[in-house]
Amino acid sequence: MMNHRTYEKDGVAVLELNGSITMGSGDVTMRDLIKDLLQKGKKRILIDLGGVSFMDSTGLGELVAAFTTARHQSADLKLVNLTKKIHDLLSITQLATVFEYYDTLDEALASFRK
Amino acid sequence: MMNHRTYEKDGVAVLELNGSITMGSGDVTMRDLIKDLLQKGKKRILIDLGGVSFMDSTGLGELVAAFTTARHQSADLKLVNLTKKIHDLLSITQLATVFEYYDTLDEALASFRK
Amino acid sequence: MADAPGNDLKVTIKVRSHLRYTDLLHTVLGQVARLVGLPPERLDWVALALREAVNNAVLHGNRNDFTKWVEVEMESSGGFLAIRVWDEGQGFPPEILSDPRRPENLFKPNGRGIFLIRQFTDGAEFLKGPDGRFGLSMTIDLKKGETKEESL
Amino acid sequence: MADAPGNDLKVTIKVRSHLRYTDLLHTVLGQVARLVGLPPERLDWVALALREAVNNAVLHGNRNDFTKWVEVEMESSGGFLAIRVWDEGQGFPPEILSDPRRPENLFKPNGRGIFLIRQFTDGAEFLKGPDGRFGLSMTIDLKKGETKEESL
Ligand SMILES: Nc1ncnc2c1ncn2[C@@H]1O[C@H](COP(=O)(O)OP(=O)(O)O)[C@@H](O)[C@H]1O
Ligand SMILES: Nc1ncnc2c1ncn2[C@@H]1O[C@H](COP(=O)(O)OP(=O)(O)O)[C@@H](O)[C@H]1O
Repeated sequence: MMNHRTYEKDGVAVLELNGSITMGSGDVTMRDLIKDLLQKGKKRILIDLGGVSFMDSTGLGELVAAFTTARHQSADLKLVNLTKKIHDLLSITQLATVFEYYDTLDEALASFRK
Repeated sequence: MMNHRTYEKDGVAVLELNGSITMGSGDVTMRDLIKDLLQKGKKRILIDLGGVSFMDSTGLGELVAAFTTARHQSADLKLVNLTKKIHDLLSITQLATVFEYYDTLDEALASFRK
Repeated sequence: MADAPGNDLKVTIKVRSHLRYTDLLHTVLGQVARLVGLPPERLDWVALALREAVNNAVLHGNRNDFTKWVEVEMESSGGFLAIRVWDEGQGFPPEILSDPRRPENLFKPNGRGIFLIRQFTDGAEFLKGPDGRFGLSMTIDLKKGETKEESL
Repeated sequence: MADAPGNDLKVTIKVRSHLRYTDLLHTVLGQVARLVGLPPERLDWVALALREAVNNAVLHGNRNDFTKWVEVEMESSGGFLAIRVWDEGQGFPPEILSDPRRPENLFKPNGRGIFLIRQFTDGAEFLKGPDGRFGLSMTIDLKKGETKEESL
């Protein structure tokens, strides 16, 4: 079951995800949520994965799709608060080389200001 | 998984049971615990079922066996803190007519003094 | 789940005949209950019936021989959940069952399993499988909110 | 459990081919893991492998036809846990699999399932059942504490 919450901080749209991001785990997909933010003209998007307890290949695919969709609209998409499990998953799949990610929200927000 | 704790209060040996009392749910059975108290010469035994979340026919059988074993040794065995579920089970099986049971520990302890 | 085949759930679980699997089967029932919409207040009681049936299959049916198998089917259709527990034994003549509420039975430690199954399900019957196996079939009416026993 | 047949666990679960059962199978694996002594830190990873295999069986193998079946076997012996996921499809030629870490694959949303299965189990192979069914067999070495990938 995936839950989500979006808020704005320092000019960055933060998408906070919680729960499991797996095949069929939510009515709304991460992809839809990102499309929605892009449609609202957001160019700086941060996905907070701190509350994500489980992710499968569908979840990874959603992350990749979010990334490429954002890039096509010249938006910046970054990640923050990866748990050890999610970090391991990104490393194993070498998606860690694709994403820009930060340990804390402050660091992540600061990175958009540079 | 069944857990237990025994203590003495107002001259009554209280056996507090917690968890599930089901077929194969514990290394120690209720029967053994009661036998142990009887061997120590206890004549007033109160079983506190407040923490028992689940009981099957084996658990009911253990209660009955505890009751008859106690009676054979002229000991008094009563029950306290039945949850709705346990009370329903005792009613359905008409074991409610066999046991003396009380809503609160104080009432139960007082009943031994009469 | 809008895209789910609402009344066509079927789960079959086959385990070695051993009491160590009773908890696992109870857990699976919890999941199935959620999927078929069993009223939550009935879950513990239906789980009790399942546990009694499984323990009987292991102890009486398969006589503690864990080279034998126990198979549990859970199937929902038309507003009913059917739970069938199969063992490799011969079954038993129903005449041996005696009401555990009768005075002469009240102080016996055994003999309440099938009685509880009948109380907490909306129908229980004994089956003989085509392969000779003994089965206990329990039916749950998913529209009923509380236990069958109205007189509590 | 002293009286348990230590290395002879076998659980078979058969469900209609639908994603709604993936969580149920995950839950069963959790119970089995406890019974066979899978190191707890591996459970999430093995569960991930199972979920990938089951989702593939439903989507690719049975092509979302929920009149078809998915069968999962979990069996432990000799310090290994074998998990087999069967569907009613034809399987696929392994040549179609491509390493998702290659630059041309890195930005694709799909194609990581089998790769993850291989990473998080100690052996994965494709099977053809006597009845023509396609199976994915995964082996877990219960003595290994962490995931196969040592280089993390
Ligand atoms: N699966 C079974 N196979 C053979 N006999 C059974 C089975 N289930 C029940 N029985 C018989 O029915 C009797 C009553 O069962 P039950 O009401 O569950 O009480 P208990 O198991 O405490 O004896 C058992 O003692 C046994 O003789
Ligand atoms: N059970 C199956 N039956 C048929 N084809 C399968 C099965 N599992 C996997 N495949 C094939 O292998 C491909 C790769 O699977 P996988 O690595 O899980 O990635 P994905 O499912 O994201 O495509 C699938 O796209 C499909 O063509």
